[in-house]
This record gives sequence, structure tokens and C-alpha cells, in this order.
Amino acid sequence: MSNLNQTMVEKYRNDFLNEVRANVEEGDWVNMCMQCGVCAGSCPLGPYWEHPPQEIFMMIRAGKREEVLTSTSMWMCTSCYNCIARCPRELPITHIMHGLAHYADRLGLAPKEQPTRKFANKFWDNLTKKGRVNELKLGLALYFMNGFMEGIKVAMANQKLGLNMIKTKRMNPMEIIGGHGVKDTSGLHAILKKAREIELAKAEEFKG
Amino acid sequence: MADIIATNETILVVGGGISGMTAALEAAEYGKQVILVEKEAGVGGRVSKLYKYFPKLCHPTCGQEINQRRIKMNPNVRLMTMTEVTEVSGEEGNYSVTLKTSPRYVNNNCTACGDCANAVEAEFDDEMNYGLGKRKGAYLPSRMSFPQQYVLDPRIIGTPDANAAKEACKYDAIDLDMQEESTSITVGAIVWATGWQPYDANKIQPYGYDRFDNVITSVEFERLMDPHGPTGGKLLRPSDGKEAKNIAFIQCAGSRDRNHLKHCSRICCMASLKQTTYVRERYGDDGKSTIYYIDIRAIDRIDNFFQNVKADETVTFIKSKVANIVENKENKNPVLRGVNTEGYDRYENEHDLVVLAVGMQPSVPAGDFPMNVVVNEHGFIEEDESNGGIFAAGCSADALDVNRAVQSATASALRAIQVVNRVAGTEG
Amino acid sequence: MADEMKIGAYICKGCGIGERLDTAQMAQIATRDAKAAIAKEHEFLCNADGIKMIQDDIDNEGVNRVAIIGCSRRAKVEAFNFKDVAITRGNIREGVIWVRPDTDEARETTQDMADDYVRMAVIEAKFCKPPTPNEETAYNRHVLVVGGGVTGMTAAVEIAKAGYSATIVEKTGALGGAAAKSWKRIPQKSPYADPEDTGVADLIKFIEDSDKITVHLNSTLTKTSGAPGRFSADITAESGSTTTENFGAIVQASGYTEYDANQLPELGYGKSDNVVTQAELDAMALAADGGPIKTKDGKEVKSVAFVQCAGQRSDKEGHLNYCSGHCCSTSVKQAMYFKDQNPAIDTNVIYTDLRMPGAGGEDFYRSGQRKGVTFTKGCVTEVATGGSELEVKFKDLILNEDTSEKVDLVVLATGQVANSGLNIDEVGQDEPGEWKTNPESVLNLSYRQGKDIPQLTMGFNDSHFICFPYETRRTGIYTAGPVRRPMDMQQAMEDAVGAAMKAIQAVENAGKGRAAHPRAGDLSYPQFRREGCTQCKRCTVECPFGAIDEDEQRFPQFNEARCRRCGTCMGACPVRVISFENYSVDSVGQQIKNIDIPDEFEEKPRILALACENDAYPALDMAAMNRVEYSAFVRVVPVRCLGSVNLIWITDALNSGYDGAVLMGCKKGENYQCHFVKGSEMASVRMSKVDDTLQSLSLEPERVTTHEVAITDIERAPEIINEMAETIEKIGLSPFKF
Amino acid sequence: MATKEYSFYPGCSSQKGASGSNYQVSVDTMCDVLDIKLNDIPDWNCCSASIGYAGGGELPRLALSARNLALSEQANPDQDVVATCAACWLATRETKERLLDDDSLMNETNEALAAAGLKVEAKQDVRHMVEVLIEDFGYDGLAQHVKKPLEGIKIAGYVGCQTNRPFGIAGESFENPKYLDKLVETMGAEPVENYDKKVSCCGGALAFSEPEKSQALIKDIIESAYDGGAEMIVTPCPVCQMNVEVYQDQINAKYKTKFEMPVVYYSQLMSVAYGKGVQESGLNGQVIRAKKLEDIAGK
Repeated sequence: MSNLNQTMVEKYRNDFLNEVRANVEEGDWVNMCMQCGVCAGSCPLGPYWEHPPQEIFMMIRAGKREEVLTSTSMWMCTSCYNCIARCPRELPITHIMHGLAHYADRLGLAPKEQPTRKFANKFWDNLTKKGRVNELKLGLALYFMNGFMEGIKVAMANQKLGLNMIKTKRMNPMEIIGGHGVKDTSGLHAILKKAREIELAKAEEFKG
Repeated sequence: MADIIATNETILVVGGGISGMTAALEAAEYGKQVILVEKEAGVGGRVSKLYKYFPKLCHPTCGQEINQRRIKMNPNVRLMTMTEVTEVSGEEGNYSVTLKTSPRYVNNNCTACGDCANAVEAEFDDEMNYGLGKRKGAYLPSRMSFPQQYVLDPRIIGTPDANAAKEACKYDAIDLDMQEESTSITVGAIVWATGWQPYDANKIQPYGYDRFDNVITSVEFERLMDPHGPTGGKLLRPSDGKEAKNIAFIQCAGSRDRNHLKHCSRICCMASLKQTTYVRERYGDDGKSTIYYIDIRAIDRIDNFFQNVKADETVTFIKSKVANIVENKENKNPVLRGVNTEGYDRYENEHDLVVLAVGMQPSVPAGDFPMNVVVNEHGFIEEDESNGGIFAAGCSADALDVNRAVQSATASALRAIQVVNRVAGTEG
Repeated sequence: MADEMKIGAYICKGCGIGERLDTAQMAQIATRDAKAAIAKEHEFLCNADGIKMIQDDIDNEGVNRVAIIGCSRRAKVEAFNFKDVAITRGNIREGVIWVRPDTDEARETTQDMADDYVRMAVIEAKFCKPPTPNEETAYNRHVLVVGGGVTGMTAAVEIAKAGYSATIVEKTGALGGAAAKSWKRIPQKSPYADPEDTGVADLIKFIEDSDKITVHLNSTLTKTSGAPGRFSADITAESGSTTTENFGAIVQASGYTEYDANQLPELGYGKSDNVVTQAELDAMALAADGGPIKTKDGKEVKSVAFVQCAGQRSDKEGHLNYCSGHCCSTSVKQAMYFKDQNPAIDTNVIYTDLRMPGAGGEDFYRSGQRKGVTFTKGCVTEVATGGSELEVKFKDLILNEDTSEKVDLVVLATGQVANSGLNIDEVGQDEPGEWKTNPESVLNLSYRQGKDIPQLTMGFNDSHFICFPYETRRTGIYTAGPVRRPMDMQQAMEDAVGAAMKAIQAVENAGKGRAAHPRAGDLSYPQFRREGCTQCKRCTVECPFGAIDEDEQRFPQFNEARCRRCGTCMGACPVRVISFENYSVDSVGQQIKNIDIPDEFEEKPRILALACENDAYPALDMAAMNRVEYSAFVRVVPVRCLGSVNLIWITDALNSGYDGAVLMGCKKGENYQCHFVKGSEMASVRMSKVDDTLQSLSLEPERVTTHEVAITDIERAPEIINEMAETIEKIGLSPFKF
Repeated sequence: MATKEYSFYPGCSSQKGASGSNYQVSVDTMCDVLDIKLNDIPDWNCCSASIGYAGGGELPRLALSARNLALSEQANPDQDVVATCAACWLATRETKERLLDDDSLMNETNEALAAAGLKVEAKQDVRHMVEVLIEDFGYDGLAQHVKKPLEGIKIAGYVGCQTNRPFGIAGESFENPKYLDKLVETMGAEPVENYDKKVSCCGGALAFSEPEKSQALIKDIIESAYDGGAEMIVTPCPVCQMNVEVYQDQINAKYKTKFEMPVVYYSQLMSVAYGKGVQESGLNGQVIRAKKLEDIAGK
């Protein structure tokens, strides 16, 4: 069990609802759900959800910490905002799912091999490095995220796609060296660092 | 309208639905002078378009007959139809009110013989049937209409139809020169009973009321059962006129939803439960009803109505707010998609017909009241000292079922009486 | 007005009547056959000129009975509205020309029909006196309010505000009832976010300051007698001292008793002090006075579970089979007691359907969630009281699993049981002269039919009518609050205002001798020939409103102010000694007898149709508007209620050569629609006896049928008539033609 | 002096040699015709789309967009911020609204920005290019410039998710927005009526991480376009464009379909209708060539 996870378990004992409210983006909203299930029915990847959003909210109230945080469900979110648009109670479900995923990942509970978990991390690393996404590197990183041999396979499978993109000048092999980025990278990194600190401090102070 | 006698001991009741009629009659039968104004051509309001009431499954027209007789027999009630309140000034015990009366183009000579209707060609959507059927340009709004007097649709004025109607009338009852009239009266207290309207189902986009023929509203469904309705009492679906036997009822269609009406409209659960009995009434065991709900709100002792419907094996309950509806292009059947949240079951159910249990929206938009009253965020009039001698009755006060609306109306009659009794100095 | 009767018959030729019928002949019939003093035709009777013609005859010719022969009695009522004269209507528009084809073959039978309706209208006029209020009217502006809870107090306050006086009789030692034992109430004002002050103090203050309201604490009613305008009540204090006061009307706000949770051992009640009812929780909160709520053993509550529908909405023996309406909102209110005091307290509401309707309800629900109250859709199976904490075992219906929750306190949402006194269908009344007060009774009415108000269902004294929630079977006595139907405080308070309205209205009606709903304003009242009475008691027993008592010699005692003018007593009386001035055995019987019965060779049968004036008759009118045809052989007579139909009418009809009779009344049974409650029920019982009459006349039983007809039966009502015509065609004409 | 100027947030995919570079080409052409001047936000950064969440917490992600807003306020005050990428627009507008809606969030964000000497007020409107076209020019205004009406082409307007929800464009409904259809008509082509996959999701970023699941969604989107008789699909979103266009051979391979459905941007339709050539309209950037458009552009 990761140290952070350990601390959190001790801090909130079995009050998972409050743990979520304190540490998860828009977590305060969880309790507003009235179990209508319109989110579950509206999700394009609905059938792949082990636990649909409204059920996750119920599980949080029921204190099913382990089951929620180790679930692959939140990682199914495509950010299509269908659930948000239809939710009769105004819950920012998309954000809550992102928040839960993020928190689970922080605690090291998120399923290691969950592809979107990996990709989302790669994406963040990629964009924060220089401030802008380097699609080529991202693409390659994606191919190789499951190891070198696996990567080659995926790369081969996607070879035609890649060539197409290059042919149509929508992918630039030269991106591998340098590529786009912001000028003030240090400033950007300072901002992100500070933001992170503030966020953690706030979670510390939470008082139900 | 010169002959209206009203003083600050008179009570004005706005709205001739069951709440307004009740408030007016209770006050009048107590002995007060009452002016009852109704913006439509006759009294009866929303309930006169219902087939049956829950939980007794009796017919609203029955009570309407009694109330209409009470009005006919009571000299204290002065009924003004096609009339709206445009302005209210003054204070408790002394209001001056401006009324606008639209031309009916038919006077009291009318004997309701119907010759004018026969003479007129033009047809329009029948409001009585929520536009599901047609009616003539000269018409008696319904068989129960009171006053029992025909109306000319303003759209035929200036057309040959208007003259045809006039010529057809042997009793000089048609007056094409009638103009809108404005009247000013003084009253001591006002009972506001303008009631509700069904929430606009077009706004509930995921359910495609505007796109799919076989998605209708609960109020329209009532008309299908009515022997005077557009289908003569048969449950025929719009797309192909075939009998609809497998019917879905979607609860909270526009209620309990921040995208629409935030409040619970109270009546919809009971209305849908009642409507499943219609399906049984028509098809017996061959019918199938499915209710998609969040909470079934069959309050107090009428919960046993819910228990009885639950015991009916042709009725299924699914705890789910339906996510969206698509149309099966082959047979025009609506296909409902969603998740049953009692144990996470994903469904994709095809039905012959979908009935949206649409919510209750106050008839008067919050900003449009001609007087100062406290209105809550849902558009209902709050009970408040600062309302002075103005009292809400029925669904102007809250989303109420008929029984509670009449209760509320009876109470508002007393509040109005208290005011005018103070004015008259007869409070002891 | 003139004592000598003078009938004017006025025949309208409008609406096609003139073209279809020989009105001159009808005028002749009116004078020659039916003995009208004056008979006039008019092109357009309901217009100003026609009305003037009639009014002139009333003013100048001394006409005091007016027979209008034209459209239905339901049409043009405002126009044909003449003061101080009796008015009857002969329906030859909706009743004749609109239901008959305009053909040569049909002309003769259609004319016969119209001629008879002329005879009937004029004869009816002959037997209708313009009603005058009876002399024994009493006016008393003092209202008795039974019960000093929020409902009763509100009723008294509103009555006082209207300028009347009220006396509250409260059996306990204090005003306020359940509300006074509560910390806060469910919010009644926008934004419906937080519990509100109960408002009890304000009500009590108003009552104490008011010179119009008197209060009797620790007191009960030991005898209540009389009628609207002249009720007399014995108010007896614990000490035994009794004062007798007179009242014009009564509001019964006897409230509810909380369901006995001892019947719920499976939920731990009685086994642990930490399993309490909602009422007990409110008492704890009241004691805590805004501070932390503590369990009996003084421990601060850190977690609490609310179990909804405890012993409610269940068919189990001893449980309540209804929903008490307020409990969901009450639990949210009580959960807020904890959350507002300390957000860290865990509060969970376990429900199956969360029922917080209307604008306020949903707002309050959301507010609860915002404050951190959690809601679990689940069924509680058991509350285990063994351990240090309570364990609530339930099935989570969303997560679909059996689970449990450990809490410090469990609150059971038990329901409301109406304090409606005796069920008079089970507990009969003492015989006259043997009066005994029954401590179980709320009102201790001296009424022959029993000591309390008839119960509708589930022990509640509610009205049976959706359109008329204050319809009461004991005129001038109105129930309000949870005794009428389970409800929360806001509804109870509004209900009290409504009941107060009806009470002062009853006071005014009684003072003027006017009937109450549904024949509001009717001045007629049952008149009774004592010397003819056989003391059979039928009128006393059958009166749907318990208006009739018995005197020491067992003669019926009519209490006009309690009477609703349905005529059930008139229909019940085997010796026909009960009648109204404007509606009597004769006013109908003579119409039946005085139509023209063609001899058997003419092949013109006659069918008598007695139709309830509120449903069947309008249905026939509307059928006519749709131009639905029916047999020309029928003669339709509207009746106030099928309950008023006296068997003699049928026997006379058959004796005088009618070939058949149909009775059309309202739906009976559990969901009865008869607005006089038992009218159609009574009629069908009586008609079951008509077979004997038929046998004695050796007539076929098919000749008399009784039907339930709803106002919407626009196709069916005419069918019923036509079916009878066919039946007669099959079995042949009656032999009794003279 | 241009008729209209906006503070422009191009976004990563629009960059040279990036997946949406052809979008940018056509946008420039279109703006040129409409005399719109786009002033790039200097040194803008990625918005983290809606997939950065695993690594980036709430505030860091908000800070990213806040930085762009701050820079925009410095460089192009009193100009509306305009984005062409749905994700960019959504992330930026969401940030604006959440900052304005929550003071503490606003303070925390500024505290973070201060680390780079920046400050945000989030006062500027944040708009999608399509909003600009519809609201500031109007369909009639856009029609005026049409030189070569796209006659005889039937086009399915695929709105997708993020230009539609949660904000949406021109007050249209979430379930059946009509603005693309109207644009198609305005350019002289024929829209597919009630295209029922109009607003369904293409899988977004999950097209990379969950190709099977996403491609199933994409298949339906293309299939129902064919059912509606469409010859090409038009979209306002680079993610939609790429996902729906570039995986068609993989889908064909997997589902034995024969898809070859061109997927273009509204700006490409407009450039062509405005008489511009294949290059200027970025049509050479199509993996599946939009021949019908090229023909018109070639004329």
C-alpha cells in the first residue's frame, strides 16, 4: 500500500464520502445524486463500465473505497459530456470521473495496465514537458507504452496510418528532435508546481 | 360590461378552472358577491380535459356538472369569460382592477343550436384535444361548455365564413362588430387561480417529442381515452393509427430536472399509474405498461392504488430516468435506452407508444403577473403578508392534485372573506 | 304571494322546434289536458322579448307556476330565472327534436313525445310550490373546534379572523398537540432549505389575546346534539364538571396518534433505548435545544439511520397499509437537526420511494443532500441491538446486496393513525332514551346513526369526493388535519382554513334555512305527515347524512339543517308520508300518470326513464347535442337522486300501462360516484324487490331494469333506452292499457 | 483594418505538421475572405484537452488554460478569445466560467500564475470559431461570399461532443443541433436530415488508448452517414475529424466494411465555396480525398 494511500485510509477511517469530497475534483457533488441513472444510460462507452457513474456515487456513500478506486470504470470516460448535459441534478459527472481517476492514480490504486491511465499520464508528461503536445512523440510513446516488442507490433499495425499522416503533412518526422513548445517553459513549470502545492494543502485543511 | 356592480366588498376570482370555480362558489354560497373571470370561452379549465381522476377513476365532468349548476343557481357569482386581468392597483380591501375582455362575436341570444358551425368551412386545431383533432371556426369548445354559447374563432373574422355564420343564425346571436373591451372594477380581495400548463415537451430533447410521432404527452393520452376525443376513445398511436398495446410511461418528463422544471409536479406518478388502468381497461391482459421512474410518489392513503397497480402483472416498473429515445425506422416504434439503477441493468426497450408524464408549469410566467405578489423560483405564488388581499388558490400556489387544489381554493375563499368582512365591518 | 295557483305554460318555437312540431296543438294540450291557466307560444322564448312576456304574466296575470317548454333544464337557466315562482321545464329540444329523425314516418311519434312533455311540465308545475325556508332556522356564529393541535388552533384563529367566535376543546392539558412536542417544522416558505420554527407559540399567543376564542383544556365532549345553527355540546372536564354550550357548526381536528412502534420488535424498538420514533427524536431535539442530541445514556449521537415506512405501506398484520405522506420530509428535517449542529455526524435515510412532492419538497430534499445527509434506497429487514452499536441490516436496492450499517441511533418513521373515534358501522347507537357517553368517541353525537362521523377508509374521516374534499356526511361538522387524511403540518394548517371556511358557511346556510352542498341554496326541506307514519325506521336508517333521529315514541325526527335534500327518505318511505315542496311523490308520480297512454292496437309502447339529474340526464343531453337518436316511446323524468325513487312510481307506471321502465343512476360500490353517497345503492336494493310487484301483476321481469350510468356514457345512455324498446318489441306490450 | 479581430488560440493540433494543420490552412483562407484578423495569443500552451487528468490535478489543469487567458488579456485585451479546436475551446471556456463562478478557485489560480508573474481576470468571452461565424456574420453574411455553391453534394453534419456539450453553439439543443446543416445549406450543398449519429461520441482521446471500443463508435458514425446518403462528413472538431477519417481502413479490415468517407472541416467547405483552390482549402491534407470538393475547387 502506497504511503499516501496509507495516510488517507487512516485520516478518513471509513468515511469515504468525505475523503472524496476533500480530495477529488468536484467531489462535493457526489451526494447530490438521486440515482436516476441517466448518466449510466447516456455514456457512449456505457456497456464497458464495470460500475456506471451513479452506481459509483452510491458505492462512495456506501464506503466501498477499495472497489471504487481500483475500478477501471472512471477510465472509460471519453469526456463527451453527455452525462453532464442530461443530469437532472447538475452533477459535473465528467469532472468527478476525471477527479476519481486522478486520485486513484495518485494513491497508486488505479489498475496499472489500464490503457487510458497510461495514455493520460503520457499525455500529461508530454504536454507539460514543453508546454505543447508533441504528437509524434506522444504517438510513439503510446505505441511503446506496453513495452518494446508490443510497441513494434502496434507501430506496424498503425504504420499505414502514420504514413498517411506524414504524406498529408499532418505528422512531421522532424518533431522527434525539438518540435513545438512554449518559450517560457520555466514559468509554466513554476505555475504547475505552485498549483499542485495549493491543491494538496487545500485537501489537508478539509473539514467536512 | 357596464352592468358590473363591484365594490370593495366584492371578491374577484381569477381563473375558472376547478380551483377558481371552487373559491368563487364557496365565497358566493357563504353570501359574498363574487366576480369570476376566465380567459377561455368557458369554465372547467385543465381538469375538463381529463378522462378520469385518480384514485377513484371517476369522471371530472361529473364534478364539473355540479359546479356549473352551482354557478347557474347562484346569483352572487358573476362569470366573465374570455376575460383577463391586465392591471391591479390599490391595497387589501380596496383594489382597482382592469379587465380585458376579448370579443366572442356571439352574444347571449345564442341558443347553442349549432347552425353557425354547420355554415362555417374553416377548421382549426382543437384546443380541447391539444391539437390532436380539428374543430370548426365557429364552435362550442366542448359538450360541457358553460356558458353554453358558441364562439367565433378570430381568425375567421373578415372572411366569408364570418358572414356565413352570421347569416345562418336565426337569433341575431352573432355580432361581428364586437370589440375588445376594457373594464375597471373595484374589489376588496382577489383569489388568484390561473392554474398550470403542461411543460413544453419539445424542450425535453432526448425524448424526441418533436421528432417522433409515437412520443406523446400524458395530457394528450387522456384525450385518446375520452369518448369525445380525437380517436373516439381508442388508444390509437399517431404514426399509423394502429392500436398501441405496449406503452411506456416516462416519469419526471420535465420535472425534478434542473434542465427543465426543478420541482416535483406531484401528480405525474399517480397520473401514470392511473393511465396503466386505461391500458388494462382497453386490452385486459393483452396490454402492457412499463413505468420508468425515479421515485413513485403515491402519497398518503392513495398508496394502495400504487399497490394495486403493482399487483397487475401487465405493468412493469423500472427505476430509471430514460437516457434517450431513438426511433426504429422500420415500424416507427420508439426505442428507449437507459439503465435500471436497481442493480445496474442496461436496457434497450421497444414500445408501441411512449407517454411522457409532463410536469406542471404555472400558467403565468413569474414576470407576467399584473400585480405584486411573492413568487418563488418555481413560479408559484408564496403565501406572504406582503401579498395583502391577494391569495393564490390551487396550482398557482404549488404543484397540487385536484383534491389538494380544491382544498387550497376553499382556504383561499376564507382568506378573501376575512378581508371583505373586515371592510364591511361585520367581523363581529 | 298569491295562494291560488295559476300555471302559465310557455312554448318555445326556436331552435327548429317550430318547424318540427305542432306547437299550437301543444299549447292546446297545456290548457285543455293539463289545465294550465295560460299557454303561449313564442318564436324565441329565451330572448329579452320572450322573458318579458313571461314576467308580464307573473306581474299582471298572477301567474305563479311557470312551465317552460323548450330546451333542457340544463340550458338557459340564467335567462329563465323568475323570482318567487315555481319553474318547471319541458325538454322538447334535447329531449325530442334533437334525438328524433326529421322524417315523415317519425313525425307522429315525435309529436306524441313533445305533447307528453308538455303535459308532464304543466302537471309538475301544479305539484311544485315555490319553496320557502322552514321556520325552525337558527343562527349561531359560534363554532366548536374539537382538538387544540396546530390544526384546531389554526381553524379557531381563522374563524376568529373572519369575525366569528370559536371554542376549542382539547383533551390534554395544553394546546399545541404534536407540533408543541417538536423542535422545528418542515419549511413552509421558499427557499425550503432549513427547518423552521413550529409557529405554535404564535398561534397560542393569538388565541390568548383573542376575545373571540375560548379554550377548554383537559376536556372532552360527552354529548353533542342538534344540527347546524343549533348544535348543543356537553363539554366535560377531567374533574367531571360539565358545561353545555351552543354552536352553529363544528370543526373536528382530533388529529392522529403515532403508530405504536412496539409492534415492530424486528426493528429493535423496545429492545434498545437508541431505537426511537420520529416523535421521540423530535422530543430529544427539543430537549437538546440546538445543542448536541444525546442518547438516553447521555452519549452524543455521532451516527444515525432513519428507517422510512416503518410498519407502513405494508399488508403485514398490524401494519399500516398506507403511506403517511410526511415521514420522508420529516426524516430530512430531523437529519438536519444533526447536520446543522455538527456536519461530521453521519446521517443516512433508508427509503424505498422518497416522497417529497411539490415545489418545496424537492427543494428540501436537495438541501438535505447539500448538507451531507445521505440517502440509500433500501429495505430494512432488521435492527440488531446486541452489540455496543446498533446494526441496521438492509438490502441496498441500488447496489443489489444485503448489507448493514452500524449507528448510534435509529429513528423509525412510523405513521399516523387517525383519532377518528368510533367506527359507527361496527358500534351501533344506544336506543332512544338509553343514552350513554362513550369515552372512545370523539364527538359523542346523539345522532341515531352513531356517535361519530362515518369513516371513509383506513380509519380516516375523509371525504369520498375528489372535487369536494369538504363533502361531509354530517352536515355542519367538518374534519380537518390528520384525522381526515395523513398529512404534514403545512397541509394540516391549510386544511384547517378550508374546514373553517365550510364551518362559517354552514353557520350562514343554517341561519337562512338553505341546503349545503351539493344542492347548495335549496330552500325546500322534507315535510312529514306524522299521522301516516308506521315507524318503520327506513328513512332514519337510509338517510346518507344521518339527518333523521327518533323521538321517544320512535317517530322520525327530521333535522332540516342536517338534510341535504337528496330525497332518499322520500324514496324509502313505504307509506309515502315524506315530501318536499318542490319535489314530491306527486310532483313526479303525477307526471308519470298523466301522459297519454295509447291503447294496445296503436302499437305505441311507453317507456318510463328515471334519470339521475347529475349524470344520466346530462349524458342524454350531450347525446342529443351529438344528435344520437333514441326511441320515441321513452318519457324521461330527471330525479334528484335514484335514492329518491319511490317504488310507487314504478308500480303506478306499470299499472297505468307503461310497457317498461329504466332507472339510470350513478356508480355504486366502493368507488361510488353518487353525490348523495348511498342513493344509487339504495335504489338498486329497492328495485330488487320490484320483481314481486311485477309477479303480482304477472309481468315479465325484463320490463324494469336498473343501470349505472356515468356522465360520459353519451353512447350508452341512449342504447339503454333503445334496448328496452327492443325488449318490449320482443315480449310484447303490457296488458294494462286502458 | 479588418472588419473583425479576435484573440486567437490555435491549439497544438493546428501547428505546422500537426494532425489539424490542414484545418488551420482552411481557417486562414476562410478568415481571409471574411476579412477576419486572428491575433495569436503569444506563447500559448496546451489546454491538456480533457485527457491530461491522470497526471494533472484539477488546479494545474485549470492553471494551464488560465495562463492562456492571462496572456491573451495582456496581448489582446478587449478582444474575444477564439479557438478552432473543440477541446481547446471547451477547456478554456470551462476554466473562465469556473474561475468566475468560484472566488477561492480564482484566488488559488492567480496564486499559481503569480509564480510566472501572471494574473488572470477571465473577463474575455471565449468562443468557438463557429460561434463567431454564426453570431458575428450570420448565415446570410456568410452566403454573400459564396462564389462556387457546392451543388449536388450531400453532406452529413457531424457535430460530435465538445462543440455541443456542455455549452453548445447558438443556443441549439444538445440532441439535435442544426448549425452545421444550416452552414452546409448556406454553402449550397445538401445536408443529411436527422443524421442520427450527429452528436454521438467518436471516443475522443480513447481512440488512442482503447482503439477497439472507439472504432466501434466511429463505425456507427460513418455507417449512419452512409444510411443518410451522405457523400462526405463535415465537422467542427479536429479530434472528431481525425478519429472519423484516419481509422477507416482499420475499421474496414476489422468489420469487413468498405468505408471511404471523406471527413472535412466546415472551414474547408467554406474555402471551396468561396472559390479557393485545393491547397488553400487544405484539401491536400485529407487522408481520404474529398474528390467532389476538389473537383469544384479545381474548376
